Amino acid sequence: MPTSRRIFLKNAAASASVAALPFALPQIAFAAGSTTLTIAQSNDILSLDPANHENNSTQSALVNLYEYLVNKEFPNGKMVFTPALAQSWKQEDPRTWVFELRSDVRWHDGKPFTADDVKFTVERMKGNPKLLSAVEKFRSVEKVEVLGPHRVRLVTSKPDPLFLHNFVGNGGSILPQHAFQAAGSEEAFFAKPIGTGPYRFVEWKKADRLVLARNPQWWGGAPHWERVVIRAIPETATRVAEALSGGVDLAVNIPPEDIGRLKSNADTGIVAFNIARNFGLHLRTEPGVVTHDARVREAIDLAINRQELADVVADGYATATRGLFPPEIPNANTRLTATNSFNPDKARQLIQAAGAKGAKIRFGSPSGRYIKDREVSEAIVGYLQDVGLNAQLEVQEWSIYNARVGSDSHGEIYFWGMGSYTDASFILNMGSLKRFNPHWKNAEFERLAAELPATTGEKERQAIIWRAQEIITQDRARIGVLYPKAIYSVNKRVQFAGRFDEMIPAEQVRRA
Amino acid sequence: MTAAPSLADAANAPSLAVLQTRRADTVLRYRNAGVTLQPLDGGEPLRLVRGVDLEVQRSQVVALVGESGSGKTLTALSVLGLLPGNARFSADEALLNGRDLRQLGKAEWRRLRGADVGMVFQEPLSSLNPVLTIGDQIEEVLYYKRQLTRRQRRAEAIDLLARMGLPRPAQLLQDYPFQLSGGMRQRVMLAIAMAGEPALLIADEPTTALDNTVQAQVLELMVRTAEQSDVGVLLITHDLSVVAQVADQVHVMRLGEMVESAPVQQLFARPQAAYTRQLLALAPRIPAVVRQPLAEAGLPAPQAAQQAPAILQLDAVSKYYQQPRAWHFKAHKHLALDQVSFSLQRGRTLGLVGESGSGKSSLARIIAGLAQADGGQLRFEGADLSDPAVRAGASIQMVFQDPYASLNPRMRIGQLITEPLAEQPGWTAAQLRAQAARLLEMVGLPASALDRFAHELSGGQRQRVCIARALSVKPQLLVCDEPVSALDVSVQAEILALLQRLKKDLQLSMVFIAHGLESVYAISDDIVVLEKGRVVEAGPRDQIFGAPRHAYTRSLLDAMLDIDPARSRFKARPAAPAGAALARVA
Amino acid sequence: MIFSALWRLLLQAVPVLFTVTLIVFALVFLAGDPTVMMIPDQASEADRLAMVAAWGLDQPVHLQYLNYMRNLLHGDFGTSYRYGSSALPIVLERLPATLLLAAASMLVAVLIAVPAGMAAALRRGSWVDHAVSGVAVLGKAMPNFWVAIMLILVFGVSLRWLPVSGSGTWAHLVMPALTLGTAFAGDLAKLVRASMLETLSQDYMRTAYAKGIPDWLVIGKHALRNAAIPTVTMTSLHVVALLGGALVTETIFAWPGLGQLIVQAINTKDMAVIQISVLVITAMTLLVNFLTDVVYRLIDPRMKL
Amino acid sequence: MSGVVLNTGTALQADAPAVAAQPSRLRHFLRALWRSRSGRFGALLLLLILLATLGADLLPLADPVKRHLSLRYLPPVWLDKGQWAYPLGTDGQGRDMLARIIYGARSSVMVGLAAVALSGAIGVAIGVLAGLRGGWLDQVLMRVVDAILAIPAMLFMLVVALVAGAGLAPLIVVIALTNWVIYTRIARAEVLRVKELEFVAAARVSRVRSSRLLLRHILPNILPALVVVATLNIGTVILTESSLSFLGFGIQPPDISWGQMLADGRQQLATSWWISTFPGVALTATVFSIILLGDWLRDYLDPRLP
Repeated sequence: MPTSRRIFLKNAAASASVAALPFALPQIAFAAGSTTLTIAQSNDILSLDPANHENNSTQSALVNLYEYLVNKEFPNGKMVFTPALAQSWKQEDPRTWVFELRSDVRWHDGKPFTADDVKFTVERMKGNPKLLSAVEKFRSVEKVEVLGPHRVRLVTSKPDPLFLHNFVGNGGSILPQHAFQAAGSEEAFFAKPIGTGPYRFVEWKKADRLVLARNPQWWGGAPHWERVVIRAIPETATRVAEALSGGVDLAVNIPPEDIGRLKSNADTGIVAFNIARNFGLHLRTEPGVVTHDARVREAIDLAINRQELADVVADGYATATRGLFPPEIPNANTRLTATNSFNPDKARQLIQAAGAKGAKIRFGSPSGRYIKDREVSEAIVGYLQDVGLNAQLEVQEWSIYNARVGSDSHGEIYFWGMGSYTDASFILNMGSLKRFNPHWKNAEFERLAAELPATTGEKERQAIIWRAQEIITQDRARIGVLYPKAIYSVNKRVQFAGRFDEMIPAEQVRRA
Repeated sequence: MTAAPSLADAANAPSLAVLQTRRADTVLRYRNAGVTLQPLDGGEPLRLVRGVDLEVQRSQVVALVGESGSGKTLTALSVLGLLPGNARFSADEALLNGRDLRQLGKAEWRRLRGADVGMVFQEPLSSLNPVLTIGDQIEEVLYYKRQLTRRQRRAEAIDLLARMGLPRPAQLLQDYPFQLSGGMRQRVMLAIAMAGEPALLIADEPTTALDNTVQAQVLELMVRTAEQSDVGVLLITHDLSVVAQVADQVHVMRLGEMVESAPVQQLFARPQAAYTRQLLALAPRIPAVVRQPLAEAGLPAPQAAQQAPAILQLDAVSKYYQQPRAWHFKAHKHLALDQVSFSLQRGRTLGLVGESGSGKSSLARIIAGLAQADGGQLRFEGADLSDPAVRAGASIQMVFQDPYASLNPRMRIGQLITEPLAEQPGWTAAQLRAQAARLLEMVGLPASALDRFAHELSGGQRQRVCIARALSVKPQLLVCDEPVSALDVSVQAEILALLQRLKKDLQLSMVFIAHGLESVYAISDDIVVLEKGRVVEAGPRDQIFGAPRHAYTRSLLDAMLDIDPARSRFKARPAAPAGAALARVA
Repeated sequence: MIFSALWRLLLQAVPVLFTVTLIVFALVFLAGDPTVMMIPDQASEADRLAMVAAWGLDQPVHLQYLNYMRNLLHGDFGTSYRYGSSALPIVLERLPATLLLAAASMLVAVLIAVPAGMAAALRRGSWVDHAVSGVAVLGKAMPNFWVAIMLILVFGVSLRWLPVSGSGTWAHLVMPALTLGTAFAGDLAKLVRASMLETLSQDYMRTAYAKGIPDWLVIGKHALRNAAIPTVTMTSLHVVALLGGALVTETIFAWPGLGQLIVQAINTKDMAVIQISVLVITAMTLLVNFLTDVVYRLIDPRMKL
Repeated sequence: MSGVVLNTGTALQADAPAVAAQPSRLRHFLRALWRSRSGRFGALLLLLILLATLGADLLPLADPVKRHLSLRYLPPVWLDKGQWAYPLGTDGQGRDMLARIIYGARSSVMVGLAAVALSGAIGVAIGVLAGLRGGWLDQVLMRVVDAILAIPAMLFMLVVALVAGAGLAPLIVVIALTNWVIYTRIARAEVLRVKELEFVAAARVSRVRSSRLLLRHILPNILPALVVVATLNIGTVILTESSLSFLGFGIQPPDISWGQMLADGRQQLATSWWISTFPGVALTATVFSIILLGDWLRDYLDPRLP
């Protein structure tokens, strides 16, 4: 009890000092000519702890502060791992990996980066089940052995074909062991965190901005920007207005209808690029509902004009598909395309045959969670009505919607976007599938799911994963609809192409 | 006048001397003055006041008398230029202190107010700014009207308050109006009005909101101030006894017109206009003969109480009021009734007398069953009223003070009257309606009133409806709580007469409460005098009025103002022609 | 006197705050399992259950509440699901921005509404009166966020006079304060007008005029002070509403105040943050009410503390 | 000012039994309404809106939910590229704005009326109960009311919405559950006031049944204050719906509401201004007329309210 009171007092004091911060004199910092890069995100940064958030945009900011052992790159639409803090790595046997670390890396406080930090990062995750990344990262790791200051060996409990994925993305950022010990508590460390990245921490004002400054000691050379400011602007209209007025250099999540405005504005342009996301529909398959009949499910699949959705509803900023993963994702089944999938006449016949004409179909959709999600849903409902189904849209605010999916209380169809995954084996993860489609059962699929963990050969793995995607699509437990693109507004004074993983490393944004 | 109050003596002596030495100096003269109102919603202009001739001299008290709607207040406001924005003033002549009121600009009006004319309003609490100190409210006049320095202002304010007979004047400057009693507030108002050393003081019903004993003091102060400071007073009132006591000249107004103007004694002795005669005839009064102590007058001593059965008997009834003090666990207890005992015989009327705060109304509510006694016992025809069954069977009804508030504005008169009956089984709608018409007839209203709402009736008509409602269940006991004090004089008389008649016709027993002793005298057989929740004296009417034993009763009676100019306690006057004004109402 | 008033405040605050915790806890509990929002898609049901257990959400609801209250009384205000850190500082560090915005918008409203309302009352029935009343009603009738976006488009994008969003300088404060202030100014002007008219019709105003003192004194001293009482009440109600109610405006202008935090906390069912926010706001509300009483006492000697 | 009171009927003979007839209450009401400029304006505008709402099905309107993906972002007819078939233009899915605005009025007005009716019913029932009963029940109820009032309304609504969900019916519940406390407060205060009035005392002396006392004497007399508050509240609720729509908790498709159109169209305010401006104008006009009418009603019914 005394401790907790002290914590309370300390907290109170901290906030009092925030209150005392004087407000600076008015100055409108327009970016031109400045060495500051300002990025507008649509989400608040949730945490400076890279292992305790499940938020892509948070990580896209943190990649400037912390670094991974390896990076994922997508040259020519194919994923490869590239060296980062690890110079090289090799697999000694199916269960043992050895990383050679860079020796010229220093933390922001000047202390050298060593193998102990890798061991610390992995073991921290395994020791704290409350960390959100704990459900996905380092689960197969059995032990970490420090072989030298810049060499570390990791042993897994069983062969893990996705092992390297552990070292990229949320939870993969390497944290400094010494600084944690010096800070005394995790909270104290993350109040003023240090990493090895090109930019070091200056200030984080929640819901407002994360300010980073150049780390001149960075192993990759002097970073490009003096300062990086990452702002949270949840309201799209405001974000677009900031981009137009030059208040920010880069703005994410631009709706297609604003593209014209941004393009015609003298200072701004846009970039659009593929990302690791897909939109699909989950269909109920259990007895007692109208979509239990496979013909009805097929009719639904055939009724959707995906090309029109991509070209008109999404203004061309999406790719029509029946697939479950964009082709950049390892083991994505590229045979599942939308070509010739639209056939309303056949859909009508199937519905006639199934006796489902006029059947009521409740179609759940979120609103504003994904770009154009509700508009896509409204269009799909229209297609379903066109082929004789009495489809009814049920739009819900995201948190309510999410809870409905979680409690299996949605209607016959619901809309769900997926993203940021390791590879297409994700679909065979029965755990997550049970959450999203708890009543669907397929013997072959279950057999494949059981076989996969024991399968190590690249070819064999691919065969299983491709087949699994086919089964789901044939059964229409989930049917792919669109691969959306990301649209960023980019001020003409900077250049940025956008990344498939939606990270925004400031080093890849250059002055024009 | 044998029982002249001591406070008047001091005032009388100098006033005579002053009157003889001062010249008759006219401060206000109106000839053919009128006020026209343009209704806000754009109807026909209304001539609210017309043909008013007025003249006020220094040191003279001129009374403007009339009932509500007579235009007396508008006339007074016109002197200050404070008529409502949509009202127009016109006159052949309108002079205040030599200045023509018809041609004043805004700034001139402002200069005139306070300096040439001061005004005292009826309700002293609402007329004083609640959020400013007394000192502030006086001193701003001293600053703007007399350009006194800060120190002079303070000294002068203290002096003014002292002259108004207020204790501890220096401390009073720091006080707020809500901290003062009603009489003190009116003294403060007078101080404010006098602060600018005006030539004319206008007093609009200055004592109507005050208790009788306080009223006498304030009137006395006003008369003395007028004489000492040599100001003319324009007194607006509806109360003829006040007029008789303090006025020199009287103007009677009715429906915006001046009905009669005369020196006070002439008016009371030989009223010319029919309206004046009616007013004088209807004013309740107590025969002079009663005010003589019984023994002296040679009347027989009152007989012992008759042995008629008591319909209502109170035995040591007490009532506390819990003043909930916010967030204190114990509420403050305030004793409203302290061991009140009396009994009322069947067929008689008991008058409850006392000043505000004496517990009269609490007692009425307890008798009527609206409140519970905290101690003691009430018996109705011998049965304990605290027994719910007895209470339910007791035929007690009540008539309230405010006929505007005691009728549900959303019900028709017919429904209202028979509502108590509708609770009883066996009445059809047609029977109820017929009964309602009968009841209306009984109180002197036409059956056409059945389908009206209360707001469509005048105050007197409403009070008749209230009485009809009370009578609908054929009560044996009628509790009347100030039934006439909200009404105009003439209407008061009619309602009192109605009650008298009904009492006789229906053999009602009555508990009658009023702060106007005249109306209590007019209707009561027995009197109970209450002071601060205690019975100080009880007995037959003539005994109480004629030979009061308790000092409090005496002070109440002494505070009554004679409706006879010759008996003024404030003004020395030659004797009136004998017996002229002593018509009895009762 | 001030101590008894504070004691009263405390006596009033405790049951209210307790009821508030109960209501909010019940509602958030009824809203369902927060872990659904937290875990990644690839997590299995077992993972989710492990998380449920780790947060103690598997206990019966009344035990969860008792636990929460026990921790609360011991100064532990819970941990945010969303931020993964202690909830109290997360909420408290948002307070300054919210208070600043509330104060600024109140200032805007008072500066607009008091002169406008007074002018309307003093010139009752004139074009000034009609104009003030019309604009006041119009200001109230327009949705806040629409006004906000129009302001951004005009002053931020077209004219580029003001920064579009964010916080840090006085310039950032202007548009959000205008948005909130003008919305409230309409209501306030109507109230100032009404209470001014009410005051003007009082007997003591007639007394004041009868004194022949200058008009500005009659209005400025005698009338304004009395008319100020309802104005203070409404202004304090407005401040109270803003403490947690500027959700929309804060979101549009990316103003890092409590409102935004609350919207996000509600969207993620972040129980600890919702609870603390509501508690803090409720406490502030009670405090504002108390301060209002103090101001009353200063204006009106009849009021008792 | 007392002198202005025109009571010409109280002189001597006027108290004699002659009772003047007055026009019926409805006519008096309508006449007073017509005389007030703002009252008349508000009433007529509102009448127009209500007629359009009720008669929407009779009007030759396009289907408000029918999408024409080839006719997206059509401007209003008086602008370049405008079409007579879509007088107010189309939205991002090629739906007719005019039809959507007229049909959208239904949800907005419906939410306003239903939420106010529901919260009024709950609030008045509880307020009357608390005011009449007093004692501990009053204390407990008032503490709950205090607690809910201490939570900012919008915040409370969002928390309730988490449970109730979004959409027309849940929205009405959400608003009602937050809103009822206003009515409780007023109803209780009014009951306490009316309870002390002499006509209630008179009825009690006559041993009028308590149900009759409530229905005949108390309820009708607390009604004016409540009607005024409720009228103004309808406007507030309609605005609230738009704020909730902005935050994602409002009325959801396929139902249409102004708040939803306004919130959705805000993204296109700079590019296709008509998508959110017309619903905004409709909403503002409706709330405007409701407030005008409410203000007038207050003056007419209940001059005591501020």
